[in-house]
Amino acid sequence: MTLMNCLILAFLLFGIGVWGLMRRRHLIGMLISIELMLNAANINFISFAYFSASDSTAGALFSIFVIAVTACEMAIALAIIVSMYRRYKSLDVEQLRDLHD
Amino acid sequence: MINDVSISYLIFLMPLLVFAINGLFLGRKSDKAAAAFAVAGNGIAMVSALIVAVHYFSSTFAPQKAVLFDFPFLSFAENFAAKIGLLIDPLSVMMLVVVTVISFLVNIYSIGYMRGDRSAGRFFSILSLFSFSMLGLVAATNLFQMFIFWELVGVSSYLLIGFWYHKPSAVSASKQAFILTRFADSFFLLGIVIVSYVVQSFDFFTLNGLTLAAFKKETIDLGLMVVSKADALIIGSILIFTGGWGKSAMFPMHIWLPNAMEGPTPVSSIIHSATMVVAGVYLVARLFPFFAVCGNSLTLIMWVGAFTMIFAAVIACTQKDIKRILAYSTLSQLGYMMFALGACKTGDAVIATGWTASTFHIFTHAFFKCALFLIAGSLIHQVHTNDLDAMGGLRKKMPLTYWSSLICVLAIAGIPPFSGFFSKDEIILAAFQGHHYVVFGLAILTSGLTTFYMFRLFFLAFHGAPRSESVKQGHVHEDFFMTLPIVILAVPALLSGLLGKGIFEHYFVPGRLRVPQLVLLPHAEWIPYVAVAVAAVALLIAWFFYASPKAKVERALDESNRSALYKVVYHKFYFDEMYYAVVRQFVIGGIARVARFIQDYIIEGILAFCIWFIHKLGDLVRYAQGGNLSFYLGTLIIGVLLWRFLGQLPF
Amino acid sequence: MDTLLFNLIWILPLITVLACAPISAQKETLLKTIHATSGTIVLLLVGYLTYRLYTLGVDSAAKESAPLLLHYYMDIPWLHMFNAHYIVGADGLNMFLLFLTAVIVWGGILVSWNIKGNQKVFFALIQLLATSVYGVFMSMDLVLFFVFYEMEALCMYLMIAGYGSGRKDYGGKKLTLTLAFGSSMILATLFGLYFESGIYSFSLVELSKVTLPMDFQMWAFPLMFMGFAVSSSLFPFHFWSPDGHSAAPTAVSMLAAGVMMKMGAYGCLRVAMFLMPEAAKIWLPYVVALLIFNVVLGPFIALRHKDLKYITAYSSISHLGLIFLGLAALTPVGLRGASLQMISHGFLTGLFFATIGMIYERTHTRDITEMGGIMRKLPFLGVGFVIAGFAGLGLPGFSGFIAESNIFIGAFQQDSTLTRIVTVLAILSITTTAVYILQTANRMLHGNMPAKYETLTDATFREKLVVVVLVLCLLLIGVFPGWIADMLDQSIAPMMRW
Amino acid sequence: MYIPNFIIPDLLLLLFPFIVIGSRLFCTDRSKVPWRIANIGFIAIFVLLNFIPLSGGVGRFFITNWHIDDFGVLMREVLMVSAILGIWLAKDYFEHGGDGKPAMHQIAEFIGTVAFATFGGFTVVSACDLLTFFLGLEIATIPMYALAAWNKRDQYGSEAATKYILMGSVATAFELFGFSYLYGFAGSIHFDSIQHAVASGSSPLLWIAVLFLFAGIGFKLTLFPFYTWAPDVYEGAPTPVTAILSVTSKATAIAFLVVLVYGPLSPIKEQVAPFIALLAGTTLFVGNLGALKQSRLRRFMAYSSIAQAGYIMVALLGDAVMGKTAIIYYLFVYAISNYLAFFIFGIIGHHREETFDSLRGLSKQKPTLAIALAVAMFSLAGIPPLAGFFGKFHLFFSGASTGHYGIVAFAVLNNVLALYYYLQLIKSAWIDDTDEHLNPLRMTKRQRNVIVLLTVAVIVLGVLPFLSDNIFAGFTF
Repeated sequence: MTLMNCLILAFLLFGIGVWGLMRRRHLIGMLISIELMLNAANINFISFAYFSASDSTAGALFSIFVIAVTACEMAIALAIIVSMYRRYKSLDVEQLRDLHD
Repeated sequence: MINDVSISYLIFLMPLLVFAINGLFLGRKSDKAAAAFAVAGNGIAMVSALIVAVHYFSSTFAPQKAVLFDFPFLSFAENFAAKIGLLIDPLSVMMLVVVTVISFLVNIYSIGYMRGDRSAGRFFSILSLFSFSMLGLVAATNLFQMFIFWELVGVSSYLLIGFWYHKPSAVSASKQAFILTRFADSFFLLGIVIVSYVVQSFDFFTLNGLTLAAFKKETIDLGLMVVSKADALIIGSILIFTGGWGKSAMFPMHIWLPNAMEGPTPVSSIIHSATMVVAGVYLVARLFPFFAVCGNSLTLIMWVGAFTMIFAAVIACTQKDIKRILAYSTLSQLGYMMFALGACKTGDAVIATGWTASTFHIFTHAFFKCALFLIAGSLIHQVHTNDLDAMGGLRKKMPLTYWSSLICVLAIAGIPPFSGFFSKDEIILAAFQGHHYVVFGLAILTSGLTTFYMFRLFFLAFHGAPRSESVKQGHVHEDFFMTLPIVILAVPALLSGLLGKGIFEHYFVPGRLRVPQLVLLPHAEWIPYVAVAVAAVALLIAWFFYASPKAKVERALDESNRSALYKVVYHKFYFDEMYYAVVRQFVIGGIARVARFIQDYIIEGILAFCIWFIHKLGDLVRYAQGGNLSFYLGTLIIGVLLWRFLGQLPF
Repeated sequence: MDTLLFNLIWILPLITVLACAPISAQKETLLKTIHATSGTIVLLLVGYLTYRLYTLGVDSAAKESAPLLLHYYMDIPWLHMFNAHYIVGADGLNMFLLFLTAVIVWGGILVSWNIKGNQKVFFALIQLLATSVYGVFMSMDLVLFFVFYEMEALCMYLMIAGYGSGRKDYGGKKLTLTLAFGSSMILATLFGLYFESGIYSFSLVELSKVTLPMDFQMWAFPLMFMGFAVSSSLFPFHFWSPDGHSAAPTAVSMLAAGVMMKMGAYGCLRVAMFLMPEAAKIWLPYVVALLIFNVVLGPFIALRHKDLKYITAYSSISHLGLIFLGLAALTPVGLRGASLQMISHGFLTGLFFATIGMIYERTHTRDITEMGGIMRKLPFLGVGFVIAGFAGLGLPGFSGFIAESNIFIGAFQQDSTLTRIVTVLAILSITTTAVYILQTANRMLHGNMPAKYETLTDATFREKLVVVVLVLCLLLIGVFPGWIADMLDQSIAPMMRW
Repeated sequence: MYIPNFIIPDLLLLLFPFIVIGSRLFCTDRSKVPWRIANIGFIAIFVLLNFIPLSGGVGRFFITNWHIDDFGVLMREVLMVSAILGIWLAKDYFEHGGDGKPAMHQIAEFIGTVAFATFGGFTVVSACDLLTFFLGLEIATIPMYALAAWNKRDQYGSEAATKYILMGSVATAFELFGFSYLYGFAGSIHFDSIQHAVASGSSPLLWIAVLFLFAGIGFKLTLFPFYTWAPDVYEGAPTPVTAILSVTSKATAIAFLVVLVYGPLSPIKEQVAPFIALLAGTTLFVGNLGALKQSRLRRFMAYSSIAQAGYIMVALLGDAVMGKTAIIYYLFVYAISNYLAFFIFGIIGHHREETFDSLRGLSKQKPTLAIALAVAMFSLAGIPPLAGFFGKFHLFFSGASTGHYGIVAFAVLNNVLALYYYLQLIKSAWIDDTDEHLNPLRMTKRQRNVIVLLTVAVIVLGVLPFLSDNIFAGFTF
């Protein structure tokens, strides 16, 4: 278990997140993909902090903050999605076509 | 030498004053006042011109050149400046007198002629502008001044020919006159630019003193070709002559002159006698030594003149419009003057008989041609038509006019002792002395033709039975203001030859000209007899056809069963039509179409394409904004990859 | 004292606008009177200053403005960030151009007396336009210069859009955008000037003391020259002017053709050629080739047009081509001719558009084929138009002839083959000019008059005043060119740096 | 030097939302109290900011990571201006609109959210480590999501908000990813140490970090091709929110870039420069192209603001002093011109739908409004003597100062394109004649005053030297 492995893991996670983002048509699914990407970043922080970083507390601290921030971000996201669900009675992104050129 | 210059100012100031005052104020108020003022002004100008002339010729100073005044106008470099001045030498003094006298008389005539015309005031004002411009041209001390007044002459002729601007024919005639002369002037200007660039001066003294030898060495790039400065001078001289070519309506730029008959008759008479058309001849005469040194440009001038002479005379024989006949006769006479100047060149030597003769002919021709036009004018005024068909039998009705026109006709026909004889004789002599025998023959022939068509006109107009109602009913009478100038002019038409000959022989001495290798040749005594004999024969023919008891005037006049040749001649060799077709439609129209095409389709097209292209790009961008969230998210990823590869990031 | 007055020239119009701001738009007469008065005052002011400058002569020019011989010189720090100063001053050239502007503005105000629409805004815009033009002709600092130079785009479009006729939007956009395109080219090079000169200054005077690196000049000069040339409608950037003019109201046409199009040529001379003489020497002989379109084909295009304003626009194009011919000559006479042409063509085309506008107000058409014989009903305007025409075809006695003869003689002294060819063509093309001008005058004024024009009335006093003043200006230069030529020579001499 | 009182405005602003929102406990929805408090408070903070001497003094607080330099102060001023104008603009939407009913509700919360977003901006400019930096960015962004969705009932609003937050979170993820690599590369989150690390040598890690950082911030700054959310969100969100988005969030984002580029990444600025130039060029070009054929006002403004972002990027090519000066100055004038435009659109939008056609015949009905519109548009297009021109002049000047004439020339030529579509707008106001189907326009006193004030500001700010001089004087380092 080396730094490189962790980085690769994180990168894969990030990639999966991106892929899911592309593939998903369901808003909640997309939110989860985004979560994956954010957590990939977290893994990076942790692993850098654990293996290489000179000031290792910062990484850990960072990841905790990230979790917090992500939480409220998601809260707002869900709120918005709920309000949107009221309109469309579904969570399919394909319906979000009213605003366009 | 004249010691008070102030008089000479008057010559120019008065007409200018008349122009200004009449044009701005008097013209609108009352025609009578305008007319009176015009006559007075031009009278003063004439008197002062005569005074200057008398002073000059009586002074021992004559015939040297002198510059009475020379105001700086515009300076281009050290001692390379354009000036406005008055040059005094026999030639210019003669012209000053001629111009002022003629314009004075024409002004008097116009009182009668323009009576009752709505805008007589405007007429008088422009007429004075006309004579002012011509005077300025005559007095020019340098090419630049000459060009300035040259243009002014052109524009005032435009205004006068198109005076009746509601007549479309008049308007188009004036336009044609202006544009054709303008066309020639553009070459004139080019010539001035080239010559002044080479010589670094506009001054006639400098130009007339030139020798090409100094300019052989350096070369000059004329755009299309690189030539030595000497050749550039020769080209320049020809270009300058082109100005005169157009102004004097030499073939093929002659067509505007007959058409200019659309203007009021006084205008025609002043144009033809003193102010406009002789300007070309005057230009060549003024720059004669310059032309003389400039290679063969004189020979060109000679041939142009000679051809125009015969060409116009032939046409004149067939015309019926009285004013057109006179117009073509003017062309032919101008041809005389031109070729007389040209004929001075024999090989490298230069004989100056032609120069004297030409200037002399300007002098004599002015009077009788002016008179003839005024006569034509009064005939038209009485008969209300230009057509010879409708005239005839006017001898009884208008005796004074009759006799004075007889004098003038004899004068132009070159019958001694009338003025025309002396000058024309000199010219023919010049041709002979210059060993230009072809031109010599043509000249003799043309003098015969001249006599023929002038007497044809004379007989048809005055003799025979009246052919028009107004003559029959006898409304015809002689208007005082219109007859007076005619009678006055008849006198110089008769005498100016006899008296003038002496003056010209003495003062217009070729020796005074600064011309290289000037040779003097003896007279050929037999020439006058030949000329007169030919003229007499022509006179008899004319009499036989149109005046003799058994002449079939009607048959001579009717147009049917004419030979094709006659028709061609009668239609002036279809020159107007050709001009219209070729120049108007093909050249100007063609280039204009092409230019418009380039503008409207090529340039605007490219512009439109650019705009279209930008808009297409815009549509592309907007097309991406489909509103599809997945696609938007995709752009984030694409963006990262894109910049990874395009961003020139070093990894 | 004079210096303060000098600054008033561009401040006064602004003050007028501010003074009129509170007045309600209903009080039209009051507003117009105020604007007319201020226009007159500025005109008198400029006239006085011109006279002063003439009497003072060269030797009293400001020392610190060397090598230029500037009077009324004033230098105040302005924007420290890029060391831009408020530098104004004038030599003969500027002064005459200012005078021209003053006359045209004054005329424009009088001509558009009863224009349709919100007059308050319109006259305010005219004054702003005037400010910008005055500013251009007096500012000696490039930032200041550019600010004034591009200001006009702001007013032009609004005036054309709000008060024009015909294809307003198209014409206005074409004009504004093309001009903006030109000025953006200039702007791009301004930065280059600042940084490449190594002295980090925008002051013309300072910049003229250093020689810019050659490789910079080689790309900067054409960019800047063409940028300026755009507004003087040099081929291939001439396309804006016909459509723009035809869409614009009379006053705007007068200002645009009379003054604004000179700003470009002035910039070419005062900025591009003055600061980058070495490159100018190399490039200009080739620029001449473009003039074949302007000078030779322009008149022919005018020949094929029926709309008075198009005809005039193309005549302006050809006349402005002559300015560039004079510039490209790179000889004192040529430059003097170019400057004279700027001034003379200003008055000339001002007169043209003024008369056309007045005639259009009466006949409600600009199509010459629909007119005819109106000389009988409108003698004054007819004569005015004919005079403009004659001045346009370079009749001696009017300023046009003086300018053209200077340009021709000057251009012929430049012995590059191309220049020679173009000069010869230009001289020969005076015929074409005559053709279209006479054709226009004849079709419009002469011949038979349609019955519908029987009711036309001739010019009012106000209009007559404008026409007379413009004609007098034309005559003044045409008959007494000497003193103007001298003053121009003095101001051109320091700019002969090649 | 240690100057604690520099922190006062920040603390006030931090307290502020709680006060305003808290005031709702004691007063009704309709009451004016929160609005008054907000108004006074914001202006007070702005005034306080002006007392901080621009002398490069730096104070350190809390976890020693809060530093206030003069760039920070000026950015704060920009943000405050934006906030003040924003709530002024929003005010009318909380009163009865065209149809009698208010368009938006809960002004107190609205103001509070705006205050939070502004505070986020404050945080970004005073951060000196990645964490604070990240937090600041989030504090600035998350309220924006809420604001975009302010009208729960509004269908477009919720769609816009959804798009915004989804893409926003992804962008955050990118950015965070970038941060993580940067941390990995430097081994520390402190800017100083990062700077040292970068100076000592670069590695792929660093460049991946840079790439992701630019991607993430490119989203907020609407750089090409990350701008795709902007048109939709700008159009969907309520007008005042759009205005705040286009100024505050852009200002925050550009501040972020400035801090980054002139801070930690300054050693490799030379290598990044071409990348920045490329971003700038593509962005402003695409933004201009997109705006060419728009018919709806706010979408149009979206594209124009995209282009503006591109122009701002040009300034980043210059060195620190010029770049910062130019950006600050430009943000000032951009904020003013933009808000002027949005105020006018607000008035239009109150009575008509926000399209070009609603502007028809404006010059006939409301000349003042038409002139103000023209001024705003010309200022945005960068026509002298309006402030916008001098702003752009600063930007290009800064870009050219390091010899990037190519991109400068390209940007300058794009101005013509920009002018074209701004003219489209002016055309419909000045040329097209009115049709009577349009409802008449009414202006409240406040609106008129604000519009006049802003118009005058746009006209004089550029010409009067004091503004740019003060900013310039500020940068003594």
